[in-house]
Amino acid sequence: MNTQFDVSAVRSDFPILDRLIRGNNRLVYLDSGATSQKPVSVLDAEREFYTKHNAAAHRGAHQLAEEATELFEGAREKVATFLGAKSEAIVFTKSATESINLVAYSLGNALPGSKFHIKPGDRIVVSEMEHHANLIPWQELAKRTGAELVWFSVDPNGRLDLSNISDLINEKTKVVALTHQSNVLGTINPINEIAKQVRKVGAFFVLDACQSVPHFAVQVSELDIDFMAFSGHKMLAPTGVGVLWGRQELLDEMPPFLTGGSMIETVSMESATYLPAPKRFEAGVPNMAQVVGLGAAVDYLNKLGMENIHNHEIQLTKLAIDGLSQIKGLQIIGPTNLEMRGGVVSFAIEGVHPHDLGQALDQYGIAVRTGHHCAWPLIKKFKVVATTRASLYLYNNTADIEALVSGVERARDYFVGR
Amino acid sequence: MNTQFDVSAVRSDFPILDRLIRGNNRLVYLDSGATSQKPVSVLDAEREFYTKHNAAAHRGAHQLAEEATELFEGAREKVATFLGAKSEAIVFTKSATESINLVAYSLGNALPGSKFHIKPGDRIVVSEMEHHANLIPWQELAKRTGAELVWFSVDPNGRLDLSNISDLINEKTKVVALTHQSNVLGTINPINEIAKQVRKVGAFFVLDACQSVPHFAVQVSELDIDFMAFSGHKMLAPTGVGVLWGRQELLDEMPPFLTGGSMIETVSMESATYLPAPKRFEAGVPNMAQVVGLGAAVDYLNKLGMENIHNHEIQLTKLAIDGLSQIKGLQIIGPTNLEMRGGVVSFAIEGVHPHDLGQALDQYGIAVRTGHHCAWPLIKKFKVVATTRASLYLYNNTADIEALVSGVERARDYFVGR
Amino acid sequence: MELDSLYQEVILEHYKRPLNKALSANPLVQVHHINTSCGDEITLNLDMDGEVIKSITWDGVGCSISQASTSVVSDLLSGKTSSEAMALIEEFQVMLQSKGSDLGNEDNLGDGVAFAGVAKFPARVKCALLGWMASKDAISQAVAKINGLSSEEKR
Amino acid sequence: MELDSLYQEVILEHYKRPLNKALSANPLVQVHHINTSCGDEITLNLDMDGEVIKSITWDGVGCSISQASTSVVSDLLSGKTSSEAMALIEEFQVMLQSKGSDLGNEDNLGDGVAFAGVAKFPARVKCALLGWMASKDAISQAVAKINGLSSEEKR
Ligand SMILES: Cc1ncc(COP(=O)(O)O)c(C=O)c1O
Ligand SMILES: Cc1ncc(COP(=O)(O)O)c(C=O)c1O
Repeated sequence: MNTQFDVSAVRSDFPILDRLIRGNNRLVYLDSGATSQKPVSVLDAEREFYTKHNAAAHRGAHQLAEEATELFEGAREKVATFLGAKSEAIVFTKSATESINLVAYSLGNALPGSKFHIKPGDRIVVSEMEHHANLIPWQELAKRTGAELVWFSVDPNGRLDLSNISDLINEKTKVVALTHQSNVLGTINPINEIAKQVRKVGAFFVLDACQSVPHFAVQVSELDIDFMAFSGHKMLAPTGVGVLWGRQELLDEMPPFLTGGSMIETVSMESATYLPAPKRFEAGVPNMAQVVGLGAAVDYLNKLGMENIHNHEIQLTKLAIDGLSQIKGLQIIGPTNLEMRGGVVSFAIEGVHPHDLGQALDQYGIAVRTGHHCAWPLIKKFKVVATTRASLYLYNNTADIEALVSGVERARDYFVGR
Repeated sequence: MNTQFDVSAVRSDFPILDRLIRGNNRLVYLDSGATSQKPVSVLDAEREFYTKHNAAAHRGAHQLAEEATELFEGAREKVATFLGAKSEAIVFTKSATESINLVAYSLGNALPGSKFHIKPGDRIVVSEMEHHANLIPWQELAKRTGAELVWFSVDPNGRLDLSNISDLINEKTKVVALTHQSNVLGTINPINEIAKQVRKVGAFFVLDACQSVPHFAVQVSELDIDFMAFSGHKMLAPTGVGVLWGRQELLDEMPPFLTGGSMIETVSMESATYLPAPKRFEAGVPNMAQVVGLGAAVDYLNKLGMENIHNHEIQLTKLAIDGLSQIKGLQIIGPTNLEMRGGVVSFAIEGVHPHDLGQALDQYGIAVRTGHHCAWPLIKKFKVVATTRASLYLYNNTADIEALVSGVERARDYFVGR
Repeated sequence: MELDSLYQEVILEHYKRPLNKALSANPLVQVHHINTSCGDEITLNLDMDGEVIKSITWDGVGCSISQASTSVVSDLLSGKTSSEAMALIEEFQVMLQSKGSDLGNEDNLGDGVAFAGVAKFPARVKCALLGWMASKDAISQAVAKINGLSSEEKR
Repeated sequence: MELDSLYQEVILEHYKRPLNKALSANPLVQVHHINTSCGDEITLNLDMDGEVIKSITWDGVGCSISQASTSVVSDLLSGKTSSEAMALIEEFQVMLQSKGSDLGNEDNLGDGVAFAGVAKFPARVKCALLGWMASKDAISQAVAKINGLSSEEKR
């Protein structure tokens, strides 16, 4: 396997991997697409913040407040560097869900005449493979503004059908919101190819990067997009922190979303004026410890190298697809070739409901996710009730994949007989 | 002092209190109104979540997901019990700021015909002593809906002027949003007295409990209100978690705010239907570790007893007010009697700018906040540029207050001479 | 292996050969229930003979627990009066919410006691309840319908 | 005590007896700046004599750092050309953003070097810059005005 990547050293940084499950089974954690595990360095960074430097950032001239501010803003710089972005363009939120809602609400708050204003007849474009977090906020924005919601189809191989791109993205289109990598199929979408059409019509391109930023190098400078959202908890960081990156000139001009302390310029009883980004979008005492933890997570990822992480995952993905494909009655839902694809493998087995499969795997210590994976329209499209999903990360090893494949076989035998 | 309350035992639970500041000064932390320090038990609860049970709550049939769900929902029960509320009425947010914005946006999303709909001519009532977090969201809602924003005045003693209550809260009033305790003045407002008028006109009563819930027993069953917001980080809990309590029947009917995963009932490409509260308002993978930490914070507060905590703080507040009042040129901004008042003491000294005072105090190891405390209109009302604020919590002791009083004296001498 | 304590023989038996899984024509009441956390769905038809349940028939997709449990309830309640049926549903629900402490009374619940083990898996309780909650809903509707009819008849 | 390294004698001196703290009548340019993080405000008047700054006068409320610093800048820039003034403002700004490594050139900045210690207190840098940024703004406006006038005159 990958020589630059010592997975057993990596595993020793994740205390939870020593847990025993349902009796005496070692934990085989294949649910990182839902949330990742955390290395000790991230937990230590958070704890050190609380035990040495805790105070309200940006709100006090005392030493602790100064230190908290430096740690908080230092983490912003780390995240910015990680993405090839400017610090001022990094907005901290609680989650990708908030980040996407932020953009949708901000656009919805723009008044007629503003370039952000959405009106009846305008068009918002999504796809059939969106996570609910990148679908429902746009449904609601469309309802609030009278805009029309249209979407790309997904073909039977789990790829976006781009054949009607210039019908979908036309001069009426104001927003195109797509996922970078599908959390169900593993498909990676050709962003810059789509961006050409988005640019042509002058729409805003919003990228859901929840399943890409944690797994391979994403540089906003190389992506022709306007906004990008992701969550910390899927990339080794604590729960409760997300990121919105946006083009600086857009962020500075957009109407605010959450309002309150620390984002204002002046306030009277009647009205207020607002600071530029990122403060404009960070009302209230921020999730400081979680942001500091995210900074430590970025350090950890950088130390291993995103290239190495991606290669490692792809090798394991190949093993998983190859192994699972041998199982009778098993259908992979999503691309089976490794081109433009990440480490998420969904599947269905004839005669075995995913819930039962998941339960059996759990009994063997294997954690997968079953259900509609917050992408119900996609699951319906594939005409299954639900799927079982194994999603990989940097701490998984070949033994995990072997356990998965043999566990699925064993479960299949249990429910449908040999 | 209070015999049931052993402050030195309490202090040993807070590792940060051992920090030395600006050389060799012991930390005198008097900025808990901005954010509180955290006891070891809260930090341990978070860490244990990550190292033993971390998984996406409500999203998987595997053992870790089950455990994460139990811990997350268990914390909700703890918070509910703490407030005398039902679990289903506790919504977890990232902060009080989000909680208040949630209510404002949800009302703004209600369509004509709904009892939540706000329209031109309707009225929203706030007060001059609101924190920006409970002022600007209502300014913005008023602007979006065409409603009128009006406010209670604050009298020179720092109390709400209720003389025109029936003018302000009249049959046009849809929302009354007030703070329970002022974060600048320390004033505790007579909520149930005001609630009578709110009930008479059938408006919604939103309470900003950021400075009350951490400091004295607050039972929603005894308050005639509809919504209540507060932040975990001011009550010993981690950053990144807040609470919205609401009357169950209102929460279940109100339009959602953030949309995405885990809050849906059914989803198609065109539209979605939503679960009842609390899930309705908790889109996305939640801030699980922070919520678990908040549960541990509630345990800690319960162990000490809110009554004891309040008594302890009030005794220290008396010491502080008595000591500071002796200083030449010092004016307390806020009530000087201890009736309906909490442990926040703001003041101004002739000839010494609060920034300079705060800086000098910091040099002696004393952390206070200076500025407008996110309540700019209130500060302007008192015709000062800014104030210096000492805000107390359960870990403060008489030595802290003595340090404050002598520090202020020393600083005054430094800048204006004896 | 603990898996067997969840998937008792009788559950797998009902799953492989479900009872009453063919919708009756022209039912008195039809209900449609969804388990929103996973997408499992069932349609359930109820016919009554006066106070007595004549038949419960159903169709749907779901895991072995929800399918088997619906098979069991459809069989168990046939021939019972509506109030007997409601009491049994209540009894089953109590068992499933007991976290494993209530093993169920086989005299009353029949094959239903095989689901006692499910109570230890909180995420699966909803699966086991799907058919029972649909039955409860259908019976309430039927009772309301019959009372409505009879009060109309009285007029 | 470290407090003295921040509050140098000369700063307290300027704070207690600020220079030019009385607004001139009918200024060429008037600007109003606010430090949004604390609410400190100043109003600053600028008058030019051709290319040369004739006077900077001001009024406002603020901490000793912002008051003293405004006093210093108002004195330092009088008699300088607009481009000399802009260079000095730049030099002062660099010193304040150096986190304490740049102690400033007294030949250029005069009493301004007393603020070198402020650079070690990030929360106070904005206070020290308030009057300087207001001056910069006023000078730019004055230059634009004069150029506008002269180009109008040329027409
Ligand atoms: C009275 C009051 N309301 C609202 C807030 C806002 O809380 P947060 O910043 O945690 O959202 C605060 C604290 O900053 C406060 O003191
Ligand atoms: C593709 C995708 N988008 C959005 C989300 C939402 O992220 P979160 O729940 O952390 O807000 C997820 C994960 O749940 C995801 O996989």
